[in-house]
Amino acid sequence: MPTKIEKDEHSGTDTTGHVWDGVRELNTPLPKWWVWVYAACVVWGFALFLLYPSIPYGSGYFHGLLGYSSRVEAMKGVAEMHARHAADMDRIASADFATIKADPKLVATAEAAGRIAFANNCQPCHGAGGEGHVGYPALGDDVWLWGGKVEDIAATITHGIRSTDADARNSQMPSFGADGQLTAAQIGAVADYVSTLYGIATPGPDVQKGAALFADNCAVCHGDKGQGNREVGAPPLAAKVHLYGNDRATIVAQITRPRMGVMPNWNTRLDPATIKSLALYVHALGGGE
Amino acid sequence: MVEPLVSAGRAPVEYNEAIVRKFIIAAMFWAVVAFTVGVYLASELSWPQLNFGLSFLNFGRLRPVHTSAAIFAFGGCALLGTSFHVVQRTCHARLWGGDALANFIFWGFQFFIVMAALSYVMGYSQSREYAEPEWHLDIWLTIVWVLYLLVFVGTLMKREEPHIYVANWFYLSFIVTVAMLHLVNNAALPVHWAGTKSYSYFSGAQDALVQWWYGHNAVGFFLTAGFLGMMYYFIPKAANRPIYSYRLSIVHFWSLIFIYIWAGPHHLHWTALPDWAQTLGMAFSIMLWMPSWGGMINGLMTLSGAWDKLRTEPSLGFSVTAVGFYGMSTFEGPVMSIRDVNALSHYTDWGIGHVHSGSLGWVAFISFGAIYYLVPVLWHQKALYSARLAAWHYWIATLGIVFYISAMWVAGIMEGLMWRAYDANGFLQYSFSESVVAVHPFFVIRMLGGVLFLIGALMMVYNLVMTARGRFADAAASPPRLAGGLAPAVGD
Amino acid sequence: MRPSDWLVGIMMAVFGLVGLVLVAHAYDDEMYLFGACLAGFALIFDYGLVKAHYDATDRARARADHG
Amino acid sequence: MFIRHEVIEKNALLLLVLSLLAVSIGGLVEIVPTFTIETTVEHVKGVRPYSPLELRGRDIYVREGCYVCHSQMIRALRDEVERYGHYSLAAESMYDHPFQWGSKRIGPDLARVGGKYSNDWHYAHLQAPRSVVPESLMPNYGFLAQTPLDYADVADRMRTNRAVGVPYTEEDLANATADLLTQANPAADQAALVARYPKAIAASGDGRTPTELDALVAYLQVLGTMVDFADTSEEQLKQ
Repeated sequence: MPTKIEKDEHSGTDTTGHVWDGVRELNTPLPKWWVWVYAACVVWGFALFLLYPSIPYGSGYFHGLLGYSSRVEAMKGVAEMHARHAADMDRIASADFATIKADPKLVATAEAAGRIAFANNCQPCHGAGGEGHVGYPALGDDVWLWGGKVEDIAATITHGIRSTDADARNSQMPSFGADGQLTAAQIGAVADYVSTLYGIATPGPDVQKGAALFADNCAVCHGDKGQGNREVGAPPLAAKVHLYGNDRATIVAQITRPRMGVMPNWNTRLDPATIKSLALYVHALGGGE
Repeated sequence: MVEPLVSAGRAPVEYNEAIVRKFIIAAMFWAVVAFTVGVYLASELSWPQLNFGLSFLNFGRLRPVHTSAAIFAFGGCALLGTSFHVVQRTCHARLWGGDALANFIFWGFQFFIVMAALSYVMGYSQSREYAEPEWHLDIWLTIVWVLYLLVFVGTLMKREEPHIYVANWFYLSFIVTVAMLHLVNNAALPVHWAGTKSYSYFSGAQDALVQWWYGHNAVGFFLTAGFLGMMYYFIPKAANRPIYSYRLSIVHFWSLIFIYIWAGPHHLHWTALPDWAQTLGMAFSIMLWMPSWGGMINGLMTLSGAWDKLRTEPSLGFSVTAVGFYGMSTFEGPVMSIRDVNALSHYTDWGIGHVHSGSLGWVAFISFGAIYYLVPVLWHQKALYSARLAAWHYWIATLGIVFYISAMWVAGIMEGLMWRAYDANGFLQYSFSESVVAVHPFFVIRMLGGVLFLIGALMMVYNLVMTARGRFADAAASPPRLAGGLAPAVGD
Repeated sequence: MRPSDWLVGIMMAVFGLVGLVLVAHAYDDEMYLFGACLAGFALIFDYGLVKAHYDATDRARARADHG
Repeated sequence: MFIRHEVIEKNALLLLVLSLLAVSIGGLVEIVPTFTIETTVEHVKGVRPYSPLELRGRDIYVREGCYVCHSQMIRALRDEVERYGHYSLAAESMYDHPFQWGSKRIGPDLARVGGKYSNDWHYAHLQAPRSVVPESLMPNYGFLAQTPLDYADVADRMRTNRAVGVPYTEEDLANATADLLTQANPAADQAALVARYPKAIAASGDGRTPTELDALVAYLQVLGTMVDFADTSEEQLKQ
């Protein structure tokens, strides 16, 4: 095609003379501002290469004039934030709970530390307000499986329950049904009795038989009146506590092949001061002793 | 309409318009699919019960259906179709390779899309974002894509114009770069030669770098270079004005394709990717700003002297707004690639907002503009069925985008700020779940924005179906507006 | 028929056979589905090629008759 | 300058070749050195290949697209280190084919979720997330508990991983199925498994038919637990 350079009437600029399907091009020079901003960005880019770790070569890379490392900076940032509460947290770690509670400043720090530690770590099981879920005890009520004193709570958090920690709180409820210690009928009777402890309105016909079986088999952990035993974390059934449900089928299932929850030991993830703060926070949720 | 400059002194070429028509129909179909799935996913994030516990409806499996349908099915069909249209017209040559080959590319591509979508919902995914299909589908796509490249280059080589038009530079770089990215990123070893599961050749940090080298340049070449090619043809055609600056075309083309490739690591700031790679990613992203804007300048300035056409040419409103969104998101991108900004924005909904201002505002709008222009041309109609309906589509869709991206900005920045907030004692202020609760209203707004965008697309489909069938809604009501506005080249 | 039509037709036939082999040896549901669809796709595509060819010859004959 | 561009503009193949050249450079300069610079993957102790059950669990994690909502990457930022634990190392995902660093957190980061919650919690949460976390947006994955795990080809999967660089031994491969069944059954003796795969946590399966859920939980429970940071020097963490 012959190329014919023309002047565009509107802009007064020459065209390049090419035409494709009726489309032409103007030969406008590059906009000045565009060139300058582009150049400035390139200068900025090369300044970054100079200052920060950048150009790679075979076995290494240019480390930059600032000696920057994002990993080092991150740990500095963590240290900086820790410095804001380090003094308080050190004292929380070393003092006993009575001393901590007597110092409003320490209580305030522990409250802040405990609140966020709870939200980030405990909430998924125990709920945002410690209300608990099926299988995970409520922390805001007055019933405690392993003790509601702040020291007890701290020990539970530290070592966990049936966790891999050597000092974990550990107990096993026998599988009365699966291991053949009780027959299905006997389990039904015990369930009827436990239902009365739970205050279910219409106890079944075998309550008396169940009570006797309970005394022989269950009372050693759950107490003769179902008052529970914190030494072994046996729930006080008389306080209407149930982790998995209070309907008869769930009770039967629990006696037959019990489900037993696991709480991780937090000593591998949280430092002692945070665990103590957490214990104070949980203690203050409502049911602390 | 006669276009004397094109055909002056040359035999008319019988273009392969059938293949372009097919791709345009497919593009509209997949657009509706992509937007519908998007709305459903947005609803799942607002009301998780909508997952129904069904494996194939779960967010994790459905999300790739949405992204693939939007990027590859809708965007891909729009790109393949317009590239076949543009390359024929600007080369004054019929598509190289024969109709059977062109049809194979069309049906082979549709086959890929359908099989990929089915494989996602069935639970076969290699979990590489925007490259989820497993190895057997990757091979199939490679075959289709290489033949596409062959047809495109073949047509360029038999062209009757001495120069290759700038739109074709962009289309060509898009096709060849996507081939390169696809082949490297999908390097994987199948467990069994007739089994679907494979394991990536790369692992860990290297794998992350390869994937985001791919992922970022899927944006850079599929969603940017390819659609710039589209812009470089349809804006000057619809506006009937020359391209603003040939020199800018050259400089921004080569800068764009050279620099874009480097920017991948900005998706991996502060991660276990070494700092040096992060610096490269950030610096090149900043340098990329002006090369990206070169396209915007060329697009917008082409309209100088023809702004009045916006009132009469329905397609132009979409194209111009698209270039505006393109300018905005190619500024936002470099900003978000600055490591300190990225520390806040990454992993939040800001990123989702950013990609949607690009994909809805730029990619979808520039495609809508091209499609509104093309349908009367390809079906040889004198005008659109209804310019008013197109105007309604424009405003409803624009409102949808505004809802979407502003909701995501607020949600994203809020998430970023909540995650990093410290209290006076130097303890973190919020738990993760508090940020989940906080963004809920914005997720609902985002869903509504998506609904608006979907409604607009349905209006477009109706409008274009009627156009293709030769109906005219408001021809009697306002004949001059329609007659004057559209400049489809009919019968050339 | 143009040579390129033949090439595409033969290519599709090969893909169809590959699809059948995949179905025969399929290791999982997805590969079974893919193989079967590939074979079906190839069959329909090649059928379309044949149809397009005869449609074109019919059109040419009709034109010749009228002309 | 613009005159010479005509040469490219008039030659489709030249345009093709030069474009390909222009787009090759960036990738080469960035990707190749991550293989040649030795510190890219830190030399820390403890990272091991996934046990057969964990690997199958990981396949399910990949299949279900968990990465679209959960990252596995604690960035080197102070708030992330405080919230999720020690920043992630490249070494911790060096046997991940493919990586699962993610790009969006609709849910929290999972890089160190291993051991944070009990098995029971994971089973309950995966099947019905809102039963334990009312705020959650996560879909219910109850169907995983209903689906028996297909483990017939687990050794093949491990062999494929070995071909792309994961150092499974012949012994690992020979014991693949046995190890998988052991880990899925909490009543089984875990000693031999743990000797091969330290810190492997038994899932809470019923001891008869391993389910996909058992595999997924086993995988989640090992995430981020392999490296002992108390035993790691700062020098080792320099990249």
